Amino acid sequence: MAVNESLRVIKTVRYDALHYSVFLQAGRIGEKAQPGHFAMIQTGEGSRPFLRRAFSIADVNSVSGVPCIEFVVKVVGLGTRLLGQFSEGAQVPVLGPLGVPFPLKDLSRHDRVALVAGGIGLAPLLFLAHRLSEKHIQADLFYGGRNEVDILKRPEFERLLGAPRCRYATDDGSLGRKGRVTDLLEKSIESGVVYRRVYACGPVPMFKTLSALLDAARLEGIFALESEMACGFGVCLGCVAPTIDGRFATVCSEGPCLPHTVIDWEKM
Amino acid sequence: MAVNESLRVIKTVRYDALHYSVFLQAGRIGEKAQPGHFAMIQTGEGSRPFLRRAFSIADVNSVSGVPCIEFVVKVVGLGTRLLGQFSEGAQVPVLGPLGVPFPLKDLSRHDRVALVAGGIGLAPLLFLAHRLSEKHIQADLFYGGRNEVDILKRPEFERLLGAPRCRYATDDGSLGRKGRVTDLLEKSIESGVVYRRVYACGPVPMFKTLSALLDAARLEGIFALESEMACGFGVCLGCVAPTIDGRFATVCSEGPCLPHTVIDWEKM
Amino acid sequence: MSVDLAVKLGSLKLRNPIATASGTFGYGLEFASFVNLKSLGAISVKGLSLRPCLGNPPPRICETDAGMLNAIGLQNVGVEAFLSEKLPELHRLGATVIANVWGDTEEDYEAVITRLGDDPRLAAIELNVSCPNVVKGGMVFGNDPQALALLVKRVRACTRLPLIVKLSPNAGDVVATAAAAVEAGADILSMINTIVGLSIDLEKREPKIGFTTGGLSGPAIRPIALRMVWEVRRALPGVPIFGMGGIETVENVLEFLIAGADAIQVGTANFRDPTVSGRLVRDLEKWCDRNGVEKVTELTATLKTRPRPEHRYA
Amino acid sequence: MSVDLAVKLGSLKLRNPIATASGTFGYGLEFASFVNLKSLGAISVKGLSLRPCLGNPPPRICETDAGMLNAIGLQNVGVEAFLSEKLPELHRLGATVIANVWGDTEEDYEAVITRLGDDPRLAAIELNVSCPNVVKGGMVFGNDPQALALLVKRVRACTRLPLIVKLSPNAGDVVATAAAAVEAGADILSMINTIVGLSIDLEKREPKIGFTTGGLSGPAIRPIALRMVWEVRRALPGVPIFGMGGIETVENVLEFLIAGADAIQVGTANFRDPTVSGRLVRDLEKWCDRNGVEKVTELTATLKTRPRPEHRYA
Ligand SMILES: Cc1cc2nc3c(=O)[nH]c(=O)nc-3n(C[C@H](O)[C@H](O)[C@H](O)COP(=O)(O)OP(=O)(O)OC[C@H]3O[C@@H](n4cnc5c(N)ncnc54)[C@H](O)[C@@H]3O)c2cc1C
Ligand SMILES: Cc1cc2nc3c(=O)[nH]c(=O)nc-3n(C[C@H](O)[C@H](O)[C@H](O)COP(=O)(O)OP(=O)(O)OC[C@H]3O[C@@H](n4cnc5c(N)ncnc54)[C@H](O)[C@@H]3O)c2cc1C
Ligand SMILES: Cc1cc2nc3c(=O)[nH]c(=O)nc-3n(C[C@H](O)[C@H](O)[C@H](O)COP(=O)(O)O)c2cc1C
Ligand SMILES: Cc1cc2nc3c(=O)[nH]c(=O)nc-3n(C[C@H](O)[C@H](O)[C@H](O)COP(=O)(O)O)c2cc1C
Ligand code: FES
Ligand code: FES
Repeated sequence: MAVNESLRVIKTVRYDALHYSVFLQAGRIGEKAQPGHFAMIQTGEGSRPFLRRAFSIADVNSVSGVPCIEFVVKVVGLGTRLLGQFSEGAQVPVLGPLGVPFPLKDLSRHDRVALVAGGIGLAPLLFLAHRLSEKHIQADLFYGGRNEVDILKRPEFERLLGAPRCRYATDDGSLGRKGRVTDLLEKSIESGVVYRRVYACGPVPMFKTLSALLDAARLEGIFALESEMACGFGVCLGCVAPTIDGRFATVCSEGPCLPHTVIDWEKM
Repeated sequence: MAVNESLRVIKTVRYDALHYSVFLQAGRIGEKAQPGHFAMIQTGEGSRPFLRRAFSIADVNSVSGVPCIEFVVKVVGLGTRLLGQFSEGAQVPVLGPLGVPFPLKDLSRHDRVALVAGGIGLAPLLFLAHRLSEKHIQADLFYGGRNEVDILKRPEFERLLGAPRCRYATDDGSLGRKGRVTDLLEKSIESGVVYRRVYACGPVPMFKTLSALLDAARLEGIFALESEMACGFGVCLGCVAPTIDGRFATVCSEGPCLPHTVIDWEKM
Repeated sequence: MSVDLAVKLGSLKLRNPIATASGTFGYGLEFASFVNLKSLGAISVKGLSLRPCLGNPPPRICETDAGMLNAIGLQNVGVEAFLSEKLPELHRLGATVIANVWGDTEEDYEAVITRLGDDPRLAAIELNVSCPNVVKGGMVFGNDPQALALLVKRVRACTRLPLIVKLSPNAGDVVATAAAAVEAGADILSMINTIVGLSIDLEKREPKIGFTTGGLSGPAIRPIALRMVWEVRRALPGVPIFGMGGIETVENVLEFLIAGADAIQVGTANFRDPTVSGRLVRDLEKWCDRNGVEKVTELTATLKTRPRPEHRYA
Repeated sequence: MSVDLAVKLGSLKLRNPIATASGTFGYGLEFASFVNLKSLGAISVKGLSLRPCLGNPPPRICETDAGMLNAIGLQNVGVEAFLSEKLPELHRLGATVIANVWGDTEEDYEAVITRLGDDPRLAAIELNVSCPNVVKGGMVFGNDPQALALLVKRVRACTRLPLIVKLSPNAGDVVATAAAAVEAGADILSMINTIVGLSIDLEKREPKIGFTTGGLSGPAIRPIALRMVWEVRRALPGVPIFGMGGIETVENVLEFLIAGADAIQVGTANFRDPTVSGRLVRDLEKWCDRNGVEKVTELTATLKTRPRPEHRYA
C-alpha cells in the first residue's frame, strides 16, 4: 500500500551539470520499497511544476546513520531541475512506493541474470543490483549512454556485481564499446551465456531493439517502463501503453515493471 | 525614466514574524530614486506570484559599502512572504523608480511639515525623513499601528527627526497614545502648530479621516496611495482611484503621491 | 466543533459538500488508504459505459500552466464489472456513490442507466454529456440544448435516482444548456467539465495529446468555472448545483459555495495530492467554526454584487 | 544570422510576427524606453472610442492562477487625442501601428473608423467585438455571428485599411463567428480576447472585480487560445490570423505559429516584464537560426495531427 508523506532532504550529490542523486529521509516508503518501485515527488513549491514527477527508487541506504531513499536524477526540464535545488532539511511531499516491482523471489543462487540500462535507466537497476548481490545471484550489467558522462555509479555497480561483469557502451566510444548497449548483450548471448531473466530500463528505442533480441533468443525480459504520469497509482488512466492484446495498460499500476511480451512495441 | 533591471539581494533583516527589510543592490534604480517612488518586484520564480508586487523605496543607503535600496515589507500573502525568503546573492527583477514622488523642492528651512504613517505606510516616509533631515527641514512624525510590534524603525526616525518630534499611537496602547494616529496630528494642529504640508501613507480609513481633518484645518496633504497593480507604469489602467472631478486616476503613474484633494474619498 | 456541514441537493442528501469528480478518483477504492471514503460528501466514479471501453491511444495527458490536458477517451471497466467488482466494496466502506455514465448514442445512455436502475447502493446518477475527448456522443449532446433536452427526457424515464446533468463549458451559453437540462428533467446540475485545449510538442510539431486536443482542468480554469456557476445560479436559483473546476483549497471551496454551488467536486487536485479531499472536509469544518458559521448552507449563493455601470465618457 | 522573419497577413506586411496586444501596451509610447518600437512586428494600441472613455470603477484587476482578471471598461483617451497626441510620435519612432477600436453601437464603430479613415500612419484597424467588460456593445457583437456580420459589413465600407476582427472566445463556436466575420469583409482575424471569469473576496463575499466578472488572460488560457487558432485555421485555411493568449516565451510563439497563426500578439506578459516583446523578436530569430529555419513562414500551420480514433470496446 502506497504512503503519502513529507520527507526531509538529507543530502544532494551532484555528478555533473545534468545528473545528481538526492537522498530523502527513508520514511515508511523506504521500509516498503523494492527494486522497480517508484515514487511520485512534488518537485517544487506552489503550482510549478503542476503535477508530481515519477522517479525510480534507486536505493534504500543510509547517510551518516540516517535511513534514506536515494533517487538518481537527470535534469530534463523544470521538475528535475528544482528537485536538485532543495536545501538540506526541506520537506518534500512523496507518494510511494508505487507500481509493480521487478520479480525477484523466484531467483536462486544458480541463476544468472542480465541488467540492461540505457541512460538514466540505471536508477531502478542500481537498487536491483544491491538486492541481487545480497542474494548472491550472478548478474551481468550492460550499461549504455551517449558518452562517458552518462554512465553513473560505476564504482558502485562494479563493487556489487564484480567489475568484469559490468560492460559499457557509448555512442561516441568515450567509455567501453562504441555503439549500442544491446550489441553488448547480443554478444554475450552469442557467446553462450544463458540468462534466466533480463531486467531492463531505458528509452523506448532501446526497448524495441532489446525486445526483438529477447524474442529471437527466447529469453524472458522484464522492462521498467516510463510514461507521462499524473497520479502514479492507476486512477487518471493517463500513463497507458498499448498491449499486444489490444488494450491499454497503466504503466504506473500494471507496471512499471512488465514482461516485455506484454507491450505492443510496434504501436509505441 | 524607469529602469528594468535584475538586482542582487544583499541582505534581509527580520524585525518580527511579519516584518522585514530587504536590501537590494542599488543599481540604476537607486541612483534615480526619490522619496515616494516605488518599484515593481518579481517576488518569486516562475508564475507564482503571477504579477510583480509594488513596494515603496524606503531608503537608499549602503550595506558594508555596497550601495543598496531598502524595502520595508509586511507579510500579507504569497508575494510578501517569498520576497523575504530570497537567499543573499539571488537576482531579483525590479522595475523602478516608478510614479510621482513626494513634492520636496519647494520646502525651505523655515518650513515645518508633518509625516503621518499608518502601519506599513512608514516605508516611503522613512526615505522622506532622510531627505528632510539632510535639508534641515523640521518634521513631526505621527505614526500609528495596531500595537508596539507594528511600529518599525523607531530609532532611525528619532535619530533623523529628533525623538521629541516622533509621536506614536497604537490601538491597544502598547506604545504611545491609545487610539488613532490622526488624533495625534489633530492635537498638534489644535495646539497651534502650522504645517506647511502633511505627507501621509497608510490604509484608506486613515486617509479618509486625515483628509477631513486637513480640509477642516485648510492644510495641504500629499498622500502616497496604494492599489492593486499589474504593470506599475500606467499601461494596464488597473490601479485607478476615483477623483473628485469624476475621472479615474492611475495610482501608479498619476500617483502614488497625490494631493489629498484630488481623490473622491466617498467613493473609495 | 459543532458545525453542520450537511447539504441537500434536491432529494440528494450529503453529509458534507465535498465530493470527488468523475475520472479523477478512479472507482473510489484506490483512494481508500488515503481518505476515509465515508467522510466524503460523495464520490463520482469514473464514467461508465455499457461495455468496457479501451479509451484513446497514448499520449493521453500533458501538463500546462496551472493545469493539465487529458484525452483519456473514457476508458472504464463497464457497468457490469462496476456493479459486481466495485460497488459492493464501496457500499461496504460506507461511501456515498454517484454513478457517472456516458454513451455514444441515446440508446447507449438509456441502456447503461437502465442497467443501474434504482440500485439502492447508488445515491445519484451523473450524466456526462460534456466529455470533449470522444468522437461520438459526449460533448455533442452537451453543446446543443435541443439534443440535450431529448437525451435527458429519455434517460429520465430509466431511473428514479436523482439525475445530475454535467454541463459542458464549451457551449457558448451555459445558461441555455442548463435550462434545457432542467426543463427536461434534470434534478441537479454539475459543472464544469473540462475546456477543450491544445498543447504542442515543438520538436515533433505534433500535439502533445494523441487525440490532438484534450480537456483543460486544474486551477487555470477556476475563474471560468466559478463564473459559470454564478451565471447558472442566478438564472435558475432553485436548481441545485455541484460546482467544480480547479478546486484545491478550502478557500476555493468557499468561493464556489458563495458563487452558488450547493456542493463541490474535487478533480485534478486528487492527482497532486491523494489526501486532499479528506483534508478539505476537515478544513471546511474548521473554517466554519472559526468564522462563526453554524450551518454550511448559510454560505450558499451569498455573493454580493454591485450594479454594473454603463460606459461613461468624459 | 540571416533569418527572414517577415510575414504577410493579406496586404498587411510586418517585419516580424511579434506584435503587442491591445490594452496591454498602452499607446506604445510608454514602452519606448524598454523596447525599440521599430523592432516589433506591430503594436495594437489600447481600444479607442469616439469620445474619451472613463472606464469602470475600481477594483479593476486581480491575480488568478497563472493569469489575471481585468475589467478596465475600455478607459481610453478617445480617437481625437490619439490622433493628435499619440500617433505622430509613434509614427516618428517608426512603429507599425494597429488602431484597436470599439463602440457601444454600430454607429459608434462607424464613426470612430471613419475618423481614422485611411490614415497612412496606420497599418490596420482592429475591431474589438469581444470585450467582456462592458454592458453595451463589445461581446454582444462578438458572440452572435449575425450581429457580427452586420457590423463588419458596415464598418468595412468606412476604411480601406486592412480590417482585423478580434474574436471572442466566449462564443460557443468560434469557427462560426470567424466565418461570419470573414464573409462580411474581415481581412484578418485576431484571437483570442479574454475569457469571462469570476474571482471572489471571501472576507467581503464580494467579487474581487468591481464589475463582478472580468476577462481572464495569461498562461492559464494558452491551451484554449491555441486550440481556437488551430480550429479556425483548419476551417478557414486562407484567412490570416493573429494568435494570442498567454504568450510569454519563444516556445509559446512557436506553438501559435505551428497551430496556424501568421503572427502573434503579446498581451499580459508585457505587465510581468515590459521588455518581453523585444526579447521575443530576438529569441525567435535565434531559434530559427539554430533550427535551420530560413523563413519564419515555413513554420506556419505545420501541425501534424493524427486521425482521431472512435471508441473501441473490449
Ligand atoms: C516510473 C518512472 C520512473 C522514472 N524514474 C526516473 C529516475 O529514476 N530518474 C530520472 O531522472 N527520471 C526518471 N523518470 C523520468 C522523470 O519522471 C522525468 O524526467 C520527469 O518527469 C521530467 O520532469 P521535468 O519537469 O524535469 O521535465 P518536463 O519539463 O516535464 O519535460 C521535459 C521533457 O521530459 C519528458 N518527460 C516529462 N515527463 C516524463 C516522464 N514521466 N517520463 C518520461 N519523460 C518525461 C517530456 O516529454 C519532455 O520532453 C521516471 C519516469 C517514470 C514514469
Ligand atoms: C505604490 C505601493 C507601494 C507599496 N509599498 C509597500 C511597502 O513599502 N511595503 C509593503 O509591505 N507593502 C507595500 N505595498 C503593498 C504591497 O504591494 C502588497 O502588500 C503586496 O502586493 C501583497 O502581495 P502578496 O502576494 O503578499 O499578497 P496577496 O496574496 O496578493 O494579497 C494578500 C492581501 O493583500 C492585498 N493586496 C494585494 N496587493 C495589494 C496592493 N498592491 N496594495 C495593497 N494591498 C494589496 C490583497 O487584497 C489581499 O487582501 C505597496 C503597494 C503599492 C501599490
Ligand atoms: C484525467 C481526467 C479524467 C476525467 N474523466 C471524466 C469522466 O470520466 N467523466 C466526467 O464526467 N468527467 C471527467 N473528467 C472531468 C472532471 O470530473 C472535472 O469535471 C474537471 O476535471 C474539472 O475539475 P478539476 O479542474 O477540479 O479537475 C475528467 C477529468 C480529468 C482530469
Ligand atoms: C488589462 C487588459 C486590457 C485589455 N484591453 C483590451 C482592449 O482595449 N482591446 C482589446 O481588443 N483587447 C484588450 N485586452 C485583451 C488582450 O489584447 C488579449 O486579447 C488578451 O489579454 C489575451 O492575451 P494574453 O493572455 O497574452 O494577455 C486587454 C487585456 C488586458 C489584460
Ligand atoms: S499515472 Fe495515473 S493511471 Fe498511471
Ligand atoms: S498598475 Fe497598470 S496602470 Fe497602474
